[in-house]
Amino acid sequence: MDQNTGQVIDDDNDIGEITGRNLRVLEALLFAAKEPLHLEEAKPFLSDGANIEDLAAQLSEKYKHSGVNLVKRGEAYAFRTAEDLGFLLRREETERKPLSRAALEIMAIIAYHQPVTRSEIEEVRGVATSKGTLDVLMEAGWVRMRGRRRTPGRPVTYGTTPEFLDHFGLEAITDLPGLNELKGTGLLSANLPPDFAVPAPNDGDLFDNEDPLDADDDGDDLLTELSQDDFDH
Amino acid sequence: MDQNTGQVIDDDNDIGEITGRNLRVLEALLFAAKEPLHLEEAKPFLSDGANIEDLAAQLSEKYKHSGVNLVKRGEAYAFRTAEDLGFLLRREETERKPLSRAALEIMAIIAYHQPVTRSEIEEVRGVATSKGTLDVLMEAGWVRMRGRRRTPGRPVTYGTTPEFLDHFGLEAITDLPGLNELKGTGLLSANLPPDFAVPAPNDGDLFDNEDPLDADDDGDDLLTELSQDDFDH
Amino acid sequence: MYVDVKGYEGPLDLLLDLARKQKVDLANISVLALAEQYLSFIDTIRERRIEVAADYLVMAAWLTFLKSRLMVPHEDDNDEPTGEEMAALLQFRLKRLEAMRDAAEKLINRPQLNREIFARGDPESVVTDRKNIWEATYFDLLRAYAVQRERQIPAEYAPKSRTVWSLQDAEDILRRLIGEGADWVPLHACLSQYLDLPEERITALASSFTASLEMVRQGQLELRQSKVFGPLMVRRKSVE
Repeated sequence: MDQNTGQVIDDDNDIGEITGRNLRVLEALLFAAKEPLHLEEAKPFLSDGANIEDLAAQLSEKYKHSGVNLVKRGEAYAFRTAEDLGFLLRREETERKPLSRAALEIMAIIAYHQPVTRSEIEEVRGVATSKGTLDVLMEAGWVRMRGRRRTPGRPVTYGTTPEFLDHFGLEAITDLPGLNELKGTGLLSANLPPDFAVPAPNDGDLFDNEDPLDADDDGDDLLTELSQDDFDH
Repeated sequence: MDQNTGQVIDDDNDIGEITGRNLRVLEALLFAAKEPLHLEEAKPFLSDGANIEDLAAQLSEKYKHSGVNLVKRGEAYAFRTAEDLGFLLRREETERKPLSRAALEIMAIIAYHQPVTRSEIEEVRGVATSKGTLDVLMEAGWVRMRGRRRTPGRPVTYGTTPEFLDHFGLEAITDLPGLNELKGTGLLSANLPPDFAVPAPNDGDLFDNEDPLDADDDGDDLLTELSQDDFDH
Repeated sequence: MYVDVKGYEGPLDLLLDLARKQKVDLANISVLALAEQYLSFIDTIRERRIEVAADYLVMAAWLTFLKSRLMVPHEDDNDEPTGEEMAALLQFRLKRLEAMRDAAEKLINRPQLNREIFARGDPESVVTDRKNIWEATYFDLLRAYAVQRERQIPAEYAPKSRTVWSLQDAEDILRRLIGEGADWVPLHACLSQYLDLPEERITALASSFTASLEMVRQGQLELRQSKVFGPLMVRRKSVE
């Protein structure tokens, strides 16, 4: 018992013992509680006139460096795993999935045509691009929002990431095969219109017509946001 | 951190720090869990070559005088509110109906005589055992079918579960109250007259004369099944 | 005695209750007296026409036998247990049942989980993050690019059509070139004006050769080659 009461400065040994016991009871109550405990609820279990706030403060101090901490949640207290050990409570489950054809196509266009806006992707593909597919590519870590094009509507520009290069084994984005190489490997047919061109991809600095993204820019379409606003008022 | 590492005598400060971290990790894992934790489960989160048994012993020591204690339950460890606070914290269980006298008696016979067959239980009590009473005990999670005795009729053998230990606050089945006295008086023998070698209850591995249960064995009496079969044809 | 037999959990339970009423340690109990009490108890309830379960009657028979063995020792019979052995057996069973009852009592009076002892009330569960690892090869990527770029090439674009001599064209040209002459002429010589055009060279050679074979078959031409890879000579077949 002396370990606990040792922390309490009391002239009277009895009072020290009572405080020690109160601490143990409060500790047990907090541990067993199904939800954060209001100190009031502990009162019936403690000695008369116990300073509950002070007991809670002492317990907080006792657990400060432990694997679990006593934390305040609103007006109540609860034991919780120390924040720096939060990883113990998280498991990662990974699943391997092939990228869908649509995602692959969008990925390829972004790679070659970057910086490219969503509507430019749609122009090349001829079909609408779902936000979900772009999200998958961003979740995969291969596509990033680069900035916003300095044109009406200020659309987001997309580009590839270093992880993209890493995954596809490219040293630089310029290693992507050009028109003649694509023809040479038979991926593009030899008979293409004379004006058919494959752009030289660039994943570097912002272009002159691109603005950087603000830190809190979540990439939402500005026009959509605007109309949402209009709708609300 | 010094609070934790202070208990550890280490020349090297680094080793002290690693031990301190291991202690916090184990503490957090044990605190977060409701069910007793096998130390093996903590292994992936500790530093390589950590002495888990030693860490558990250090944690037990740290919490010895707290309102919450680290207790051993079979092969696992769990934090539980201190036993001596039981009179204060006591709540009547609402979920579970109190056990009937017969069920209680059967549970005790299974605990002290395990592995034990139904006919051996009946031999001790001098009366038939209803299947329902065994079911109640199995539903409570305290009794399990262990296997089948390698004797004619291949009767099911019963034993206790890890939950039984946890529920009745036993470190091991050998901590059953009054066990040594009973062994001394030879009253744990299922056979008559009393054996010279007094058996001890065992809730662990199968005995030599026990076969494991098949995955789909529902514990039905084989003789009963046979007569049921006969009846069908 | 007005005890309902239904209050007991079997004959052993009844015997234990009777023994306890002797208020002595089970080790010092008078088994003979106990047997007599049991038998008279069973008699009483049978007189009252209460049905008695079979195991009570089996026990009664066994106790009657025990009683007779205790009172009249059978020394000659070695296979049968002696009265003393039977009494010891009964005592053992009673003691064992009582011991199990005591054990059950001790067990249930221990501090129990969720009654006096508590586990963490609000356990922190492990959260599983599901993460996809997307798979795509470099070739998939390039093919996806090429396929959709080609898909978008405007439909009205028509690639330059190659000059192709049909067999009929070749036959007409051949007939005109050879004319009425009956002399052997190398095939490539009479085609020389076409063979200089790179886009027509292959089709001119292939089609006129095939046409010449057809014309030979129809008896209009004769073909001759004097050595392997030598010039192919051609002349109009003279009409008989």
